[in-house]
Amino acid sequence: MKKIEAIIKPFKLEEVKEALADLGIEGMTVSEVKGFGRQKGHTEIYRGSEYTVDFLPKIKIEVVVTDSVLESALSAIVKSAKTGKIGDGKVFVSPVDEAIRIRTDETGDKAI
Amino acid sequence: MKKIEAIIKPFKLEEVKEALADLGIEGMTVSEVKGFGRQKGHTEIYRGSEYTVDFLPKIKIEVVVTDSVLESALSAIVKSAKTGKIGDGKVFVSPVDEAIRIRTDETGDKAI
Amino acid sequence: MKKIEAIIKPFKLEEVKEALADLGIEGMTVSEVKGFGRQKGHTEIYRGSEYTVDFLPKIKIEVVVTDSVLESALSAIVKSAKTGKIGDGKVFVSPVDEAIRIRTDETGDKAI
Amino acid sequence: MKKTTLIKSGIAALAIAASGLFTTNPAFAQEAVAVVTETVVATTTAVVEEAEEVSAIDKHWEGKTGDLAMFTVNNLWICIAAALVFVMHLGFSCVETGLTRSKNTTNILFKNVFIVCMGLLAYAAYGFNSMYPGDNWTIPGWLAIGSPIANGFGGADEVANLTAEYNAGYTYWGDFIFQAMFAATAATIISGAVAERIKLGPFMIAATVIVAFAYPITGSWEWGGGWLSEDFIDFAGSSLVHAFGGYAALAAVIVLGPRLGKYLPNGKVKPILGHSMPLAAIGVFLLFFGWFGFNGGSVLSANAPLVSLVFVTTAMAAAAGGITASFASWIMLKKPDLSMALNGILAGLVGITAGADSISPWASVVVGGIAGVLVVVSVIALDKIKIDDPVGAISVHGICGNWGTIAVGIFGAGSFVTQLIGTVAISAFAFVFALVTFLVVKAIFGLRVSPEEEEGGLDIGEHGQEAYPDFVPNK
Amino acid sequence: MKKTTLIKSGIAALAIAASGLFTTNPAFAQEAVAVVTETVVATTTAVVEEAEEVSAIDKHWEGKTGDLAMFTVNNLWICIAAALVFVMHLGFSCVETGLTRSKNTTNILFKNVFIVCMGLLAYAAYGFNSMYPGDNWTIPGWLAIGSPIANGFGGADEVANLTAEYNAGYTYWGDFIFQAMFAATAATIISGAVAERIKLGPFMIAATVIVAFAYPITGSWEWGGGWLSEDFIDFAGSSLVHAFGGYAALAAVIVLGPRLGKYLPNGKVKPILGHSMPLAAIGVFLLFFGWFGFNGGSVLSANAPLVSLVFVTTAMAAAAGGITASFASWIMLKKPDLSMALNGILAGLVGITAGADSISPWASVVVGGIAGVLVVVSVIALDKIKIDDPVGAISVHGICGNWGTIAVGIFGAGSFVTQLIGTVAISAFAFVFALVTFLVVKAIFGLRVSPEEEEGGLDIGEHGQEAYPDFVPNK
Amino acid sequence: MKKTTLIKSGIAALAIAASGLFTTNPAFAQEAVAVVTETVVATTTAVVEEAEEVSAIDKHWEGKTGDLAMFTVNNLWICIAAALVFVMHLGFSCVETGLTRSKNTTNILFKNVFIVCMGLLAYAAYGFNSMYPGDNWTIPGWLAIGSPIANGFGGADEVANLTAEYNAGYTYWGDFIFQAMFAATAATIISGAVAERIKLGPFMIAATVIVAFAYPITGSWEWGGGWLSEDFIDFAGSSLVHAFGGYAALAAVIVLGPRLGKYLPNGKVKPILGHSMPLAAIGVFLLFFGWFGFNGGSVLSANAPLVSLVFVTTAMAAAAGGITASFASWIMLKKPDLSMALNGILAGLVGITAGADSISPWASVVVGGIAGVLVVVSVIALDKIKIDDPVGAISVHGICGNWGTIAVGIFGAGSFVTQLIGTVAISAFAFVFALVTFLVVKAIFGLRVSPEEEEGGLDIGEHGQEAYPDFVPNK
Ligand SMILES: Nc1ncnc2c1ncn2[C@@H]1O[C@H](COP(=O)(O)OP(=O)(O)O)[C@@H](O)[C@H]1O
Ligand SMILES: Nc1ncnc2c1ncn2[C@@H]1O[C@H](COP(=O)(O)OP(=O)(O)O)[C@@H](O)[C@H]1O
Ligand SMILES: Nc1ncnc2c1ncn2[C@@H]1O[C@H](COP(=O)(O)OP(=O)(O)O)[C@@H](O)[C@H]1O
Repeated sequence: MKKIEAIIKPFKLEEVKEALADLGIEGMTVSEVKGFGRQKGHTEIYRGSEYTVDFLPKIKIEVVVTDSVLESALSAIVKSAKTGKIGDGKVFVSPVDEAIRIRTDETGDKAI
Repeated sequence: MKKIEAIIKPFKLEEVKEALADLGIEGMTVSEVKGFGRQKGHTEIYRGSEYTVDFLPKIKIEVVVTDSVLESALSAIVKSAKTGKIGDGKVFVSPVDEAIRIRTDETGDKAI
Repeated sequence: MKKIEAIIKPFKLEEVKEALADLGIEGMTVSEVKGFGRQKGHTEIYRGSEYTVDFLPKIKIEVVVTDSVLESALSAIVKSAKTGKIGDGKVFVSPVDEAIRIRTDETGDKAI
Repeated sequence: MKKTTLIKSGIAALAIAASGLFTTNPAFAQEAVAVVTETVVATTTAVVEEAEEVSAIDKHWEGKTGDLAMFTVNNLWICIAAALVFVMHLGFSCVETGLTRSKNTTNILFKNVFIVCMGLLAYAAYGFNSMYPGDNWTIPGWLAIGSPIANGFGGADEVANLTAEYNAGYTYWGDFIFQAMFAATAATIISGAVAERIKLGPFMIAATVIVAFAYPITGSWEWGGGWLSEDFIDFAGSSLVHAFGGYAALAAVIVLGPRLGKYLPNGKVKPILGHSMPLAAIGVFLLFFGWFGFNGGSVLSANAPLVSLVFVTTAMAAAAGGITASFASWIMLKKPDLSMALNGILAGLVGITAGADSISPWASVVVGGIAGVLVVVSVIALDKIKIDDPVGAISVHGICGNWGTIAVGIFGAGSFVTQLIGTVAISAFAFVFALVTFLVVKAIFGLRVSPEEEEGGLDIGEHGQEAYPDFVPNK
Repeated sequence: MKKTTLIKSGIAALAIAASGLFTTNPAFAQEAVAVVTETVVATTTAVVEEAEEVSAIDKHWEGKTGDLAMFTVNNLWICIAAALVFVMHLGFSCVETGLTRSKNTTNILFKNVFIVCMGLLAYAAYGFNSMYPGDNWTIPGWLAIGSPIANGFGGADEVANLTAEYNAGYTYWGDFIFQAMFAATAATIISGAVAERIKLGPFMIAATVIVAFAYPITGSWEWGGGWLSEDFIDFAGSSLVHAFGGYAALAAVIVLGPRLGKYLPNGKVKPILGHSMPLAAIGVFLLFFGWFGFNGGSVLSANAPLVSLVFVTTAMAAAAGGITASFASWIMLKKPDLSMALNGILAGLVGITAGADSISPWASVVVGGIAGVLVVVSVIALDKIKIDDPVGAISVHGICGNWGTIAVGIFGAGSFVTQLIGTVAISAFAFVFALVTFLVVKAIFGLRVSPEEEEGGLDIGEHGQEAYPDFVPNK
Repeated sequence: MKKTTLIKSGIAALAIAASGLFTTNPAFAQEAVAVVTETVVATTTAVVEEAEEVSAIDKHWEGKTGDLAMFTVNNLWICIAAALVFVMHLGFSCVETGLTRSKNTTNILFKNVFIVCMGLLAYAAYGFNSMYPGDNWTIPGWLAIGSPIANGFGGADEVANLTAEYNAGYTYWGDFIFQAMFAATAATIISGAVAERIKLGPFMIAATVIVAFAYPITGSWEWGGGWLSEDFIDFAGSSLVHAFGGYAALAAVIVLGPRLGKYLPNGKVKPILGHSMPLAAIGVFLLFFGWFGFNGGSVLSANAPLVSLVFVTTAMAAAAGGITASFASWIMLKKPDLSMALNGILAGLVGITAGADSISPWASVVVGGIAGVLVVVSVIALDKIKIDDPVGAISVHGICGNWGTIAVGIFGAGSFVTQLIGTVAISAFAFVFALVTFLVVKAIFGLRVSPEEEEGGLDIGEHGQEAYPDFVPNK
């Protein structure tokens, strides 16, 4: 079991979700985050003083998948989230030891 | 050390927190997320056009625990978060290598 | 590759970001969370009824780093986030298997 | 299925309210047009004739430019005051929305929009003529059956309705619009108290019944020349509008029960915080603003000494209520509670409403100041006895409405005993009528949303429409 | 580079609009002062002389205190009504902001602020005198070239402008301010329909051109004594203001295209939800409030029978529109849609505007009620043909403006055919003029922000200023 | 402990302000009632007698219906204008809330609620009679000690107070309520400038002292017949209200220091963004709306030529200020800054306030337009010298208040030198008085919240009440 965390551009959420759904991935969790990266923010002026908006709005998708679909999930995300422009975001994969479905107490791959 | 991530129904937060506190767990971090899962969203109409709200409001609880309390923490969460209805959410467990308490520089289990 | 998750006091974000930037760390993701810990909340009264605000506003910084900069990143965070007062927050380190830059498909350390 | 039945019932209720003169169901729009056409044509002809007959009105004023000017300024003030009272509905909407959770915001706004619209129509169709029956009492001094506003228009002699022959202070239309704006207020007060848990359809029906039938009854007792009109003094409605609304709200809350999770098994009260203090504050300021029309317009003319005195007593009582509630909450609750300060302003306003024209400015400070303390005590006390009123409507309008009425017997021109009798009678009637109405509606349709809907919020449950949907990825 | 050119053009346009009398470009402020000084000194002298000459006005009223009082109350009402119409601009701002996404909020507010300010100035500089040309028609009955307001002031005989010699209902200034507040409304209507995708600078130019030049033309046809002024009836502007704005908005939307992602390749419509229902509701209530000034002030005096009748018809139509739209959405869309109920109130208000003084109260309920259904149907229908109007401006102002005008031919004093001709002529002119204007502006400056900017929001793109920046760590 | 002392002091200050006539401390409510009763009974008797004596007023107007109508319309306008000025307090609340961070919202709203309430009471108790002393000067032309409003009521001859014998434009009460609404404005201006860091209790004390004692002093110089009343022209208070408030705010900000983190060690200015542009925009529109009462009411009658002229100049100056500030920020800061456009409208309004009745419309465009540029420059300049004013109050009210006053010496009927002397004297007095007040309050109670509280927000620190608590799980 692996957890995929994808930081993407907000307007790409719909596409990424569809791409994952197409793979039969039925669950994911989404949150609003602010990202700092190569896509440098922008300098703005408020009431005469300059400031830099370093952190740009991004969406974080978290999805836990079985090892078997990891690869296809990753490529689906990367493909659907790509615009080719700076700030497209990143995907991180990390190990998950266990998953439990609260409703049924199921664990392991069945719980995903 | 393990990190527990629990995605639960928002109104269950209070109960889950109490259940963890009863185990002597003194720290946790909570955030608002939107979840997509078996609990299919709902179809709504806005100004005449249909749309599906796929993502439902959920609460994510993150709590890092020592290996010794992992089991009891998991069952406390599952028990207190359960309603038996679809959309109850999931719990994921993943490894944590290190923890540091910023205030004191303590590390490891002492820092949790 | 490791993921550092730091839960800090909101007004420390700027300093922590600068400290990481000084190390050449170019990417991070930030979100608003609520924390529960030793820093007990506060008891307030609303329209005559007492209640406890258990969860205090915190900022979560997530940054994935190569193993080589892990130590320096950790100490930079701890140093810049510290006020010495209760509620300073915690830092957790966990393993990351893979990273992908969506824009370029680069993977591994190059993608961070 | 059930929903459709519900809607049909709502339409039926409205249709009855309109005495068959019009219908609001768009599905029947064509029929409606047909049904209405006859009446309309008749009244339209009347309008046209009026236009030609303008000379009759001119003749009426001939050589009396001073009187005409007085009549014109009087009537203008009644109209402007009506517009200010209208603003109070926006004030109520904001207060209610601000002091409740964001997941019920669309629902609260919808209810308020409905109440204003329905209130105006129902008052035209039935309330106005039954509240001011003239000699047409059904039970003399106690009850009159109204007739639609159209009667007053189509059939009437224009000079009699549109000049000082009708009233020195206003035309028939000025009279109607000012009173109609008041009418919906009672239901708006209920709306706040039952927020966050009541089913939309049943609320709409109950609110319609109360506004259309109950409000004009007590109204007629005092303002319509009924049994209270002799000695009882309720200038602008501390009892007739506010206590009426407050006690109807109390009945509704008793039938409905508290919000889930408000009163814990261990006997503790868990406050449910309002989601936007700016909205609550905007609402109170707008109510304060609108109250200048509510009280000032109740002079029923632009009479300079009285209108200006009423402006002063109204403002002073509001100010005093705001200050005493602030300090009361500061002392009793340790910290100055903005929501209490806001309730205090409203308490002062409700308190002075009965005696705004007969209480001296400094006495109005005392009346308002006491109201400000009363509201704080009352809000806390009601929570003790598990009466869950999210916005403090019962305390503000009910308790302070009683206080204000009685205060006229202490500081104003009224008799203590008469004032007491009047306010108790009005409050009791409102309570009983509302209790019966809500019990009946509950028996027929059910009154409360399911626990799931309550947890998820009525915005999704009743409307499928979040109030702040910006982070809702949807397709 | 380009931006600077743009700004310069904007300034140029404004400067022309002001006929060289003033300039708003701060860089030229000193020159401007110099340029203006002469005129100013002249007019100032006039003011001073007026002060001394007050006796002339006094003399005018000598022994006619009743007439003076009438004139005073009439003029006061026009002024207050102007202030109420001003509030409508706040109403529009709130509705537009509430029904769009938070990332475009600053931009929408800025556009509205600009429109009010520019509208007042442009109307003073050009519009007023070209809309009310008296005998100075360029093409008789069809077109007049205006002259700046200053003419009316500096050169005029004060008694003739500041007493009932000018008009029984108001002074020259009262006349101007009331009409000026109307003028900007047309552009505000457009602003809502083109929200979330139009470039700021080009919009400002197009809006200025339309308000300054197009609005007074159709206005002069009816209110200025032009070809429509004989039999056509448009009391307060269902056509001249609302349909005008609605059809100009339609042209703008056609030139501009829909928002990204609104109409999916599969033919489906993806709704883009408004971000704040409280803002939308506040806006509609304020519009309702302001409409008492819009319609009530259009009586052009404080005439008691008419003003009070207009208040009644206005309120009844709004209430009926709110109710029928609620039930229409409930039946057609399964759940009661707050945004439709709100649009319904506005529809009722627009609908009654043409006949508020000549339609009987119960007929006004029918007119408003039909408007409430019409707006729901129209909003849905426009989405079907991919006309993307985020706030429903075309339906509310265009369609219901037409309906309201025609309704005067059914329920009011007008002839059906004349009403139809009038509303079609005005709508068509507005549409064509706006179409040409937006096409020209598009050709010269471009009209639409880049897809990136649209995705990121115009607040950042055009203003570098988020509307709700609280979680923006910045240094 | 300390908090209790603080509250007691607050109460003491208020009690003094009220000259012992009433107290707002609910703990003492019973005593208060006792204390007040005597006065109240006396004045109540007066009210009753007045009611009986109405014939005296009737007699006064006998055979003068035209005059009565004029007096009635005049007085009505003063009352309505007072209500419009009241709306400005809501405007201020919204602007201040919108331009600051959400964690200080409850605190800002509470301060504004307090100021309005306290202002009305303090002005009644002391300010009114000391601002308009008639012949009762303590230091002739410079200082008068007031006496509570009750004097004016209980002891006075009603005919003299409630007819044109008092004033052709209003009754005693109309006079009072209009002036009282002005009074609190000064403190409201300060409130914005010191937002996000000042302790609540000390602010309340300082604000009370300034409103109760300082404002009437400068007010009496000009409007009360003092040393400035001969040649100096400040129609509605560019100096007496706005510059007064602006310079008092400047003193407060100097004593208080900037918000944490605003001025970085490296000399850079880090802007602290306001949390809600819609709130800021709503506030400015409401201020614009209320200003029609502020300036229009200052005609002190409904005089048709003057009221309508004032409406025009007010609107034109506001529009010009909005436009020039927009373009100034666009040119100087690269992008059009909404907060500057909003400040520009206010700047134009403040600028025209001194000469709204004596400056011609086109000159008012110049005055407003220059104010719009001035405010942009001033906001930037104040940040350069590290004067931290979150809402731009010092620039809008102070600088543009000065400009507006002087402008009367350029474009209006005034003399440049006299205007300069007047505005400098008033500003200097306000600055010094506020400086001393804030220094004394600081010495006794401390003025600034702890850095921890400032970081966490004053909502939690001072009130324990978040303004937007929806995602606060609480038990
Ligand atoms: N090392 C990292 N750890 C955590 N999040 C990161 C890291 N690097 C980038 N991110 C996230 O990814 C987003 C996109 O990164 P950026 O460098 O701007 O894009 P790109 O890689 O496409 O050029 C950032 O805004 C941030 O949220
Ligand atoms: N594979 C997954 N990865 C991440 N989050 C998931 C995953 N599956 C489910 N979730 C989260 O859990 C929530 C509940 O899942 P759902 O399938 O609706 O409930 P249940 O398992 O109780 O039927 C979802 O809304 C989503 O936030
Ligand atoms: N075991 C834990 N798991 C997850 N988050 C934690 C844990 N312990 C603490 N936290 C987070 O760290 C924050 C600071 O913890 P706290 O105990 O208050 O501070 P300190 O360690 O400085 O005394 C908490 O508010 C919470 O968000």
